[in-house]
Amino acid sequence: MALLKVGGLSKSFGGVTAISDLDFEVPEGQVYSVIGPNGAGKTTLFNMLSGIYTPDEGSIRFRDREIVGRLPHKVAELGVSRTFQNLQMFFNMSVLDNVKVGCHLRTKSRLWNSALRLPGTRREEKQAELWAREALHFCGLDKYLQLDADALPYGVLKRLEIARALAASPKLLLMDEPAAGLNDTETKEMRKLIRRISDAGITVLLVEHNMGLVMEVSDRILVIDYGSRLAEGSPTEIQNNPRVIEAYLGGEIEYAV
Amino acid sequence: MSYLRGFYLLTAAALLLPLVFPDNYYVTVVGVTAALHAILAVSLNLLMGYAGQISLGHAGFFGIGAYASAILTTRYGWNPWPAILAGLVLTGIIAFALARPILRLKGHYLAMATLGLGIIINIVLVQTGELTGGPDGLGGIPTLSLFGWNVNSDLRWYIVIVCVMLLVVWLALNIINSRSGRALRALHGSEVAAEMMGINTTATKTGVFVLAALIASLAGSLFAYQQSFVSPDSFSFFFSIELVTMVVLGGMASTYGAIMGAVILTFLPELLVVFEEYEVMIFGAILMLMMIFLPQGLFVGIQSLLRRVGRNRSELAGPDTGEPEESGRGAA
Amino acid sequence: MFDQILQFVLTGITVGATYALVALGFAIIFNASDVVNFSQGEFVMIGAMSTIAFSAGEGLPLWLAAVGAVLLAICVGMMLQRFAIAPARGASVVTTIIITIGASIFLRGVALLLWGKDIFGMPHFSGEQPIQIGEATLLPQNLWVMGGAAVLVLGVHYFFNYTTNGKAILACSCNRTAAHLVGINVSMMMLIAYGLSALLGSLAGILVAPITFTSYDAGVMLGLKGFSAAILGGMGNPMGAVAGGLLLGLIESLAAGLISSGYKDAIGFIILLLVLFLRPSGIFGKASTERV
Amino acid sequence: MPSEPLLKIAELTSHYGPIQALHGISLEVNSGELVAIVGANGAGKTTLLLTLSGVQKASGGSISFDGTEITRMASHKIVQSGICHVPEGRQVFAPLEVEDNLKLGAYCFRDDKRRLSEELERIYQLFPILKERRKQPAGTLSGGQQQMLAIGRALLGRPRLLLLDEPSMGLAPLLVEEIFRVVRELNDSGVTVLLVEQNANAALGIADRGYVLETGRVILTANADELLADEAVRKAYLGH
Repeated sequence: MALLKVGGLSKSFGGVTAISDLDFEVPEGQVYSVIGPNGAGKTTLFNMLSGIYTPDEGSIRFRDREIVGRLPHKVAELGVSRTFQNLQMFFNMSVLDNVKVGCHLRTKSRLWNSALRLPGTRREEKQAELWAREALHFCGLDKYLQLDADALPYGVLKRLEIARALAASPKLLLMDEPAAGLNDTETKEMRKLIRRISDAGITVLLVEHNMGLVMEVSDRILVIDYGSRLAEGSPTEIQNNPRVIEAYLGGEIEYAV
Repeated sequence: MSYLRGFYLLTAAALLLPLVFPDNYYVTVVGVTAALHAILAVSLNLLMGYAGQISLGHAGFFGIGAYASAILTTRYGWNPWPAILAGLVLTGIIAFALARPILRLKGHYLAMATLGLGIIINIVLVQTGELTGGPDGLGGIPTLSLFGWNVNSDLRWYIVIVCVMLLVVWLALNIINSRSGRALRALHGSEVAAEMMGINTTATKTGVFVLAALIASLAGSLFAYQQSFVSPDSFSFFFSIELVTMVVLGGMASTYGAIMGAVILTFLPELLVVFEEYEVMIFGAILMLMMIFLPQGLFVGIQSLLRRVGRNRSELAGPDTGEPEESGRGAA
Repeated sequence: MFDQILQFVLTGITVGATYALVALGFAIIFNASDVVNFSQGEFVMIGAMSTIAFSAGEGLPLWLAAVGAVLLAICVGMMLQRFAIAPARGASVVTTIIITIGASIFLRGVALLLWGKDIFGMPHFSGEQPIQIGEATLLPQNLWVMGGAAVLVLGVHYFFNYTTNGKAILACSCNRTAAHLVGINVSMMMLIAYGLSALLGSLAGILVAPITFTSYDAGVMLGLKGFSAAILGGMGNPMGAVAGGLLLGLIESLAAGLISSGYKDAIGFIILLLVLFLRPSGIFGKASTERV
Repeated sequence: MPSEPLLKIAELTSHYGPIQALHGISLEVNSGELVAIVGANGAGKTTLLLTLSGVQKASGGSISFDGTEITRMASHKIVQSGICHVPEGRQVFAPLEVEDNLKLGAYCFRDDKRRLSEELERIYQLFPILKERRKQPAGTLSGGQQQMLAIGRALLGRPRLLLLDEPSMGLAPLLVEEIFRVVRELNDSGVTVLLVEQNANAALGIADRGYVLETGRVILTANADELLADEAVRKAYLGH
């Protein structure tokens, strides 16, 4: 069954087309990757899927509900969570608090209850802490619990962002270049983490430039170029598709040198 | 709770001071003003330091509270307590109505809009002379009384205002360490990410703006009763700037920093009086130098200094056991 | 009634011309360095106060005193850039705002120290014989202000459109990296921008001082008005800032005359708020869509 | 081999805050060569060029140009010494006129008016479309025209070494061909070129030598033809 159905999606900025008439479906429980050369429109796609941009045309249906027209926090309420290409950490907070923010939708207490520290709030606070610790543990971050986010190395921050997204207990996790800037060991760990997330029953939509990673973790791959679909299929199909190879390495140009 | 440990210390210190130094001018007179400033700075810090929304018009809400109490008690003979409430209601309505359009703005535009708002409020106070007494101000404001206990001495005012300050600090600390407080800090850290975590950023900003305005209004009412006189000068654009300075000087996003900034900026002029005509110049220079060399503020600066001293000491004592912290920082 | 309105318009244009110069200074610094300089008004004060000090105190002829004052203001502007703004590059908006506010308090403090709290007047440049235009009157000094502002605005326009260094500053403001890559000395351009901005502010102060008098804190309100005018016209557009200044002067003058003089400042700021709420890019600025 | 390479980079490292972008890069460009640096997105290619130009600070290692150490030199001094950079994504001065953009390229020689007009003419011959549009704001040009403008702007700085960052990005194949033809011609006329490209085949097709970059390191270097045939290049992009 398709968890996410995208149909006829288009978006342009000031006359420049970023995404044009794109269709695809993400089956529940899979790791589905979107790849394409730089500037192919992948981040724009993610921003539309999470409600940050409104598409010019088309529909995005998540669990049979329309996402287009909802504000990001309303999209999040449906069970979509995401990470960002350029880290969007809350650097003014501790590691634990960062992940606790992820529990925002699973808790309810309002400003006034919190201010007066009513008993319900305290109970909820304990619960949130439990969930946050769970998410941190899941991502292998237990030992950083007490630190401030701005004291962490880059590779750890990448995983922290995932822990925060997982704390929201999402149905669909959008991951925007989780391995960008990571070294080989960190990339390996990231690969394992993505697998674990998928095994936990969370559908993953992945944008990534590290092809080794993409080929290993993906169930299906969508290739886009100039904002539209170039190919779709299993990792092996994609790797042997001549159009994909040309899109990446470019066509050869003949010169009489 | 662990985050309240500092609060108990603050409470003990604030309440012990007048016992140790009874009838001391610096405690009961300057101290009252410092506590009042601390209330304002803590509230502004919720908005500015935690939620990241600059306001150069906070004195305006302080003024609305003060004048609401002053006018209702002197011209209409109200009891001071319902007058405080009326001030809060009025402030709440104004703040709520303006929050959305104002907080849609960012950076310099937000600064300018809040500054303009503060100036407009001030001009209205000056111009509606038949109500406010105009530039000459309004005197004869009655004092507060609590079940027959008249707040009529410096020491009693110290107790009342310090208690209110402690209450405000307690509320602020509770908020910061709760779901709502995390939402505030999150939208400061990254508005997009906050939205993606399900936080309604518009509603959160509105909420904290109104809350900060309400606390300022309460402080204004207290100020009116304590002084028994108000004039527009106390609520000018300069005072808004001074409040922002308190927050930034002490250290943004730290309640104790805001208190520290309030106390320092209240006592600094008392000390600078020695330098007479150099006072303004030194004040400006301190402001500039602090922001250039210590932009995170005094409180954080001192904290990291202490931490560094502490670390050196633990290194002397033997092999370091706090390895996750060290490895984390080392790699960064 | 018509003559009255004409009178308000003439006054409004004079005041507006001053606002325009301050606003132009704001816009130049904002575009070059992304800093809103809250000490812009202090350049106005320095111009007026030191001219008076050099001419009345040191006995220099007025024009020479004015030249000295402008040079002094330019030095102050460049020092502000070099020692206060440049070291804090990359700091948050709040930090730079407080730095410039600190600078403005500091400069005011120095002025207070040197000249005290007295209010000073300056002789009119060419007499005080009013000129009659219908029922309305105009002082020769008003013409000096309008004419001076016009010359300066044209000069700035020329500088940015017809000189290499003017264009180099524009290049820095639209793309700093690319400016580095073509070999522009960006920090030097920043100094020039602050110097130019100080020159405009101080000349505005000197031109208007004979009409309005001056004191150590005369810059505060003018600075705020100039900032409002710049936002009104659109911060991104120097000529928009000029138009915003004239407009603000006119509105204030008409409001003071026709509604109430007490509310004249308030009306200026209310219009500012309305512009910010409805069209944050300013009346003459280009509407920009914000991308995440 | 000629005595000294024109550009010699040794063990160069650079950081963005805590993130290390270059992990000790060494490479050389000889006078008159056209050298291509290829690699996938995020390999550090753009950072390398920005560090060469002094816009991004080097945290270690050294860069010497024509025998002079330029590692810590201010960017405008580097341009004066003859390294001109066509940045990624063109980065033209959008609100300024095309001709003003070009003139700013000659900023270091702004007082030599006569020579400036000669050189402008030369650029207009190379890219006639720019002459047609010379009074238009640069932002109104198409992507390909902006790329020509960016190259023209850099040429007016009288480069001895021209740095080109992703000139093919976002351009249609015909335009890519056109741009690469011009780059080849420039090189033939004596300008030394260091070309950074994602489009490996096109870049290696015109280059003399190439370097393959992966996560801030040089993983391979050889003559361009050898690299074109090498499986490792494909692997650097597609992971297998």
